[in-house]
Amino acid sequence: MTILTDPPKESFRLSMLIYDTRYRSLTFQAITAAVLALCIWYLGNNLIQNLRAAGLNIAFDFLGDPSGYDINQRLVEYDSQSTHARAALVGLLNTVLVAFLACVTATVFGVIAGVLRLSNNWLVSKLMAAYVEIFRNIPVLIWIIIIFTIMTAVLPGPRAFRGDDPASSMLFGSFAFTNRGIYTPMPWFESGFFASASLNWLVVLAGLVVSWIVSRRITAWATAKQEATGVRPKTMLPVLAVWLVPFLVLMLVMGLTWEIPALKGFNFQGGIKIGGPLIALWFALSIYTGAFIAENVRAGIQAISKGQTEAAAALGLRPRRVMNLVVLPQALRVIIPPLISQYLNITKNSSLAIAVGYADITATLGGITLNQTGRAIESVLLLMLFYLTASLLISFGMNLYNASVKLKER
Amino acid sequence: MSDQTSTSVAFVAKDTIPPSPPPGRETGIVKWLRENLFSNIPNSILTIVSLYVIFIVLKNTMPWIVNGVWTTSSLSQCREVLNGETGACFSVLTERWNQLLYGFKYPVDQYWRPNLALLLMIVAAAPVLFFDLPRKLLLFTAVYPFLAYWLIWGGSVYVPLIALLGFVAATVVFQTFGKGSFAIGFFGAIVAAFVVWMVGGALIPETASENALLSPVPSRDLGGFMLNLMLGATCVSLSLPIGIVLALGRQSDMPLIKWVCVIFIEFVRGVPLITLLFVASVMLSYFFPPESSVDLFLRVVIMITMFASAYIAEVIRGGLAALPKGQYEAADSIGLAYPQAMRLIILPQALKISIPGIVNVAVGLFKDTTLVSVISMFDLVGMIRGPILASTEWNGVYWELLGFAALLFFIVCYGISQYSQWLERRLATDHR
Amino acid sequence: MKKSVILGALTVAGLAAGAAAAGTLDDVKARGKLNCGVTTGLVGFAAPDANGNWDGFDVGVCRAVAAAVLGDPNAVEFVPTTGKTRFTALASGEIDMLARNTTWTFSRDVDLKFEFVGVNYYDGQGFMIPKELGVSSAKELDGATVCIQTGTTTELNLADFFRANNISYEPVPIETNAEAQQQFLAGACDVYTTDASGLAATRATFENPGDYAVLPEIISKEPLGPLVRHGDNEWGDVVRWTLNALIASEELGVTSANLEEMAKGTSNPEINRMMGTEGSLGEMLGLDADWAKRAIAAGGNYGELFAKNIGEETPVGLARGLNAQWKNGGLLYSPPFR
Amino acid sequence: MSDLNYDRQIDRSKMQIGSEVAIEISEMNKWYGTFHVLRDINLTVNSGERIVICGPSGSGKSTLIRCINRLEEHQAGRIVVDGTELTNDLKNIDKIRSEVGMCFQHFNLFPHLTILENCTLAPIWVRKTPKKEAIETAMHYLEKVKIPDQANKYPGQLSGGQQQRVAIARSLCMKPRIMLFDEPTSALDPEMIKEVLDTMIELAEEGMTMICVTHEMGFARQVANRVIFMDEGQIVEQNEPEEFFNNPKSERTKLFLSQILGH
Repeated sequence: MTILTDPPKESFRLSMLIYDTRYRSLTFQAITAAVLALCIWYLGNNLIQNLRAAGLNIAFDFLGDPSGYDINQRLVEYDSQSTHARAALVGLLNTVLVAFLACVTATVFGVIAGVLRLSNNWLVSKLMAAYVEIFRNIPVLIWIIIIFTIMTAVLPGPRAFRGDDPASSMLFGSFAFTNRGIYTPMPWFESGFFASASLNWLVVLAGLVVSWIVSRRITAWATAKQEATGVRPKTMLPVLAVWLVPFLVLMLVMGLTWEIPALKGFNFQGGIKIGGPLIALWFALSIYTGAFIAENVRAGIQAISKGQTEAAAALGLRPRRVMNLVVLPQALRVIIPPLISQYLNITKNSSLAIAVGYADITATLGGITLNQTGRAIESVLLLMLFYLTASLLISFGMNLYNASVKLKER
Repeated sequence: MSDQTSTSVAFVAKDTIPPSPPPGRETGIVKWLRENLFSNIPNSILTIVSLYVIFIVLKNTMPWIVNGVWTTSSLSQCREVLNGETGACFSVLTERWNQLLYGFKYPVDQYWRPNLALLLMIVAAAPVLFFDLPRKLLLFTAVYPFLAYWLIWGGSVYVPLIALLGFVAATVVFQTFGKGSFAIGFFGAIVAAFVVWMVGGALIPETASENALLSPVPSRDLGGFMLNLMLGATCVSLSLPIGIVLALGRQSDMPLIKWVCVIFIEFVRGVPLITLLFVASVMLSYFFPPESSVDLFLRVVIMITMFASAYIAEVIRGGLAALPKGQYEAADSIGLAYPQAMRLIILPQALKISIPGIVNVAVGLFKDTTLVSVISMFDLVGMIRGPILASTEWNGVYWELLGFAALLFFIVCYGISQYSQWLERRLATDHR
Repeated sequence: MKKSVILGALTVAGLAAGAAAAGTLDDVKARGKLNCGVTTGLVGFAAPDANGNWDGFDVGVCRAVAAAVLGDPNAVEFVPTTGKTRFTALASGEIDMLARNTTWTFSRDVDLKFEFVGVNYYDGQGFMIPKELGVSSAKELDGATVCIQTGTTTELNLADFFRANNISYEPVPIETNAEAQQQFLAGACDVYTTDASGLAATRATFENPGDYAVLPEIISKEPLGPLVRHGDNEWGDVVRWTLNALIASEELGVTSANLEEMAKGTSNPEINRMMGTEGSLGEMLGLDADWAKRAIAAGGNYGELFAKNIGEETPVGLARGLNAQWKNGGLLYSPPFR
Repeated sequence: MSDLNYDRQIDRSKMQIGSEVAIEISEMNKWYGTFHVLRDINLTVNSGERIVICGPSGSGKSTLIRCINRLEEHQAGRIVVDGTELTNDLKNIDKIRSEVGMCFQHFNLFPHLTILENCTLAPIWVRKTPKKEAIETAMHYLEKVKIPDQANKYPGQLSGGQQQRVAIARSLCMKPRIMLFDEPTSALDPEMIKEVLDTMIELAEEGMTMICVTHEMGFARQVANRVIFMDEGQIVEQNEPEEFFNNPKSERTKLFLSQILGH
């Protein structure tokens, strides 16, 4: 080991702040910090002065006051005497609901359109190309309004179902498609194990979980059998039975009955109502984002080189197996990251709900609450905080996924 | 070949077989139909379903379009003309044409100004979009913003002129001193620009805008599709430099700068544009000095620019990451300082790779400018949802107006995205 | 006070209005334009016509103030506002006054720090239904779907009304009047509720107005009036007394037809004081003597404005009702010009 | 391409040419659209034959061998592989593909599967081999191509030469009777070419029927029993390697050989 001698002491010169690599970065960061602090101080000072001039303050206690307005779609208990915070919660859940539904259907639309666009059927692929181009190149706000207008104009109002010879009638006598929404029968249990409906549904859910576990067992058994003998037993029928039989038995025992919606007074009563604004927003977001997802899916499949398919075919794999074993596992890695960012876009675009009167968080907290209380700064801050949290959660999930499926390379 | 033992193997073609046309069933329309539409049963079903869908769509829209009425002055007159038949009332488009395009307040006799500005914008954008054009045209691109500002807002010509002079002074100073030390050139340029603006600003006569060549138009009077185009073009071009700075900042190895950029980008990308527009409409005023008020257009431009720059920063970051590491190392090894390396080596290449992505962001942003209708600005959608549908004459004309808006956006966005695809193909071959 | 050319340029271009803290009246005079916040479009009250000219009852008030202060009824910038943006626009100084059917309530006056200068229209929230539903009272609306224009007091009134009567309803909140109307006409809601004046104005644009009826119940008091920022009392006085001049002139029989004659001097001292031929009321307001005359000349007195924009002869077709002069059994009662 | 000299003695003793016909192609024609890409191809391959196909690029060599396992469809003529004619019948195609192995220029290993999984995929799903057995077979062939220790790595972690050897092992796991090679070495560096060619030679020594599109003339000379020269979609010349290289008959062959060997 050689003994290092200290470098000759340099006297500190001012120019070193810029030209010495040791200090240079510190200097720049100090300048940045100063500029940043100045900006924040300037903006904050303006804010304080303006608020003082207007006699306002920033406080969040308005959230505890009764909201005073009603919301037509609520997943939790709420009435006009509930607080503004509760109204925000109702909106938040509605946002989550429409975003979730739209993510599911947009994926379905996107996958179908993306795959069909690669079809060797000329007409179908051109039709899908037209779908993708038309929906991608027109603003989503216009789509939301157009689809809401279509719903309102094309579907009949409940009035049309009235009278001896109504202009419209219910599908199968139990589904009503109106411009206020779709009414479907609601299942309930006559002789359920519990008095509370939700407990009975929990029983059903538990049954489904058991079915799921058993079907997983069957699949595992089939895989084991295949590994041992090479032949994979056909599992479709048993799996179907495992899902259906317990479910049907449960339904029979608990006395499943359907509550059919019926026109009473002004509206259909009973059954499940899926509100018009929800449907319009849901459909518009799905079909708009579906066009983007279709492009991602197409790109993902095309990114898998033709050589992969050929190699698999040359090994004697049938097209369906080539898809399942070779193309899809690889394509998914390419498709899923942009897919997640489309999910992010759906969540953010769901804020356009106000254009159709859907009570999402932008409409409750950022709309009516803001209007009624005049607490603009507080409401908008909370609103941004919510979306930011949602986005960060989704991105976090995406990063975890990306890390887990990254192809190993040298 | 006489001494070959395996004569069965040896073979020499005596003559060249000329190419022949494929067998009959392999040509013409029959083959095309068989291969492309009816190759197997599922395909044939798909074809028939598609044909049915097309038929339904056409059946429902064609009579409506063909019967369209173009010359009445209100919806009730339309209904009279149609006399119960299906048909569109396109008269709303002809009658409110100007409002849809320019908003309802822009002076009618001044429409040539935005028109000219749009035309010049194409000229100004051309050298950026097509690399083959002479680089000298970029000079016009640099002047264009000031020219367009003057054309659209009118008022005193001194204002854009002095603003431009400030930038010219900054460039000159930077060119002179920037060679020696980047920092001196950079800060010198800023100081020079401000000096020019201060002095020039003081020299503008108070009454300059009153007897100006082009009458001043307040930004509140801008509207219609013109407003969408202006917001889109302004915000994208403003967000480019900011996006570049943010992207470089995010790559920086100085933690403070890096984290400031990361937080800004992730924050902006995490919230919907509409909340940022709420900020512009209900919150931002509180952040300006108490004695001044900044009008809605500028506030919206600030927020949309913030929004766009975060997205553009991410695209450019992708471009920077796509550059081979060797380029950075090569730039360092020939002794270029960081600003020089960025300006001369890295950015030109990274930006070129990023252009398709930037164009995509621009298209998305342009579509999103319709959201300003939610905060009571009368862009194309705002005009339709506001004054036109609220008017007595056209109350109830939805399809024609929404369809027109959709068509306009489609034409512009589809055009731009086709350009971006062309560019992508071209870049793909350039890089081979 | 020029900060830099940027701000200067923006000011020149109208992008930024350099509003000095001196007071709104001086600002408006210096600017030569009145920034008046109006609704984004409600026929009869404030709506731009095909040529982009604003017209309507609220617009008339803006023009009167502009005429009084600046001498030109056209020196107004109309700033369209939504329910959401109106208060911020006023608080931040983007507009000088708000003449957008805005209900005078305690919290807006006290908590939001605004000053209502008077009432230009006494309104109340009502319901409109298609006649074929056969409903004759709002109390029969149990279970109905109700369209409301969101962002106004109507939402709160509606909730209160149904709660008080212990009946249920389903609200459909809609952003713009045009869209609410579209929903209502298509039958997506049974009832449309908003201020009775708004209902009348909306019904006026229907293809078959006769198929729809406005229910007799008025469920709330909606005194609509112009408002200004708290604390700037000089400016508040100008707007308040311009409105009062419009109301008083109708009471005193001053119309745009006989205005010139009246301005020459009459036997009624109050008219003389208002017209500036006697006393110095204009000076006290910081305006000149002719201010009220110009305000009336801009669009006529209150009655004329009413008749021209929303009266029974117009498509909106509103009766004077509560908005008649106090002598005729209405609530319009201007304090004396003395 | 240079002649490679192998430091090992090639054992030709097992390279016996059988009498049964492995592949018979007669009057085969193929068009891409209107482009006539294969013209009147006649070719009979007996089992145990080692055929090298060469020719300028675009001459249809790859297309020809890709027709043999139906990666491309021919439009006229017949292709019979091991007594089974290639038609649109899926059963025939399946049968032929499971008997014909193929190696590609770009290896086409499945990047999301490990080396072992790459090799067991087809035996498990096509041949219905029990997994344990499939793994044993795979390891056997991986040992043969001398990379058993890489079995649990992913293709991206291997060098090009190793990847191509895995690709060969993957094909062999299906126990094919015929192997097709489509320019197996042209994407590789010189030192890796050798390891791949060694593997191919070993295969030849065991008597595998092989058709190989390659420009490795050293390999052709020493291993092939027949060399075919193609140009413009037709077979221009075919002969035993010695004769083919030393005494080409056709002008086009001479020109091609002079270009490829002449420096």
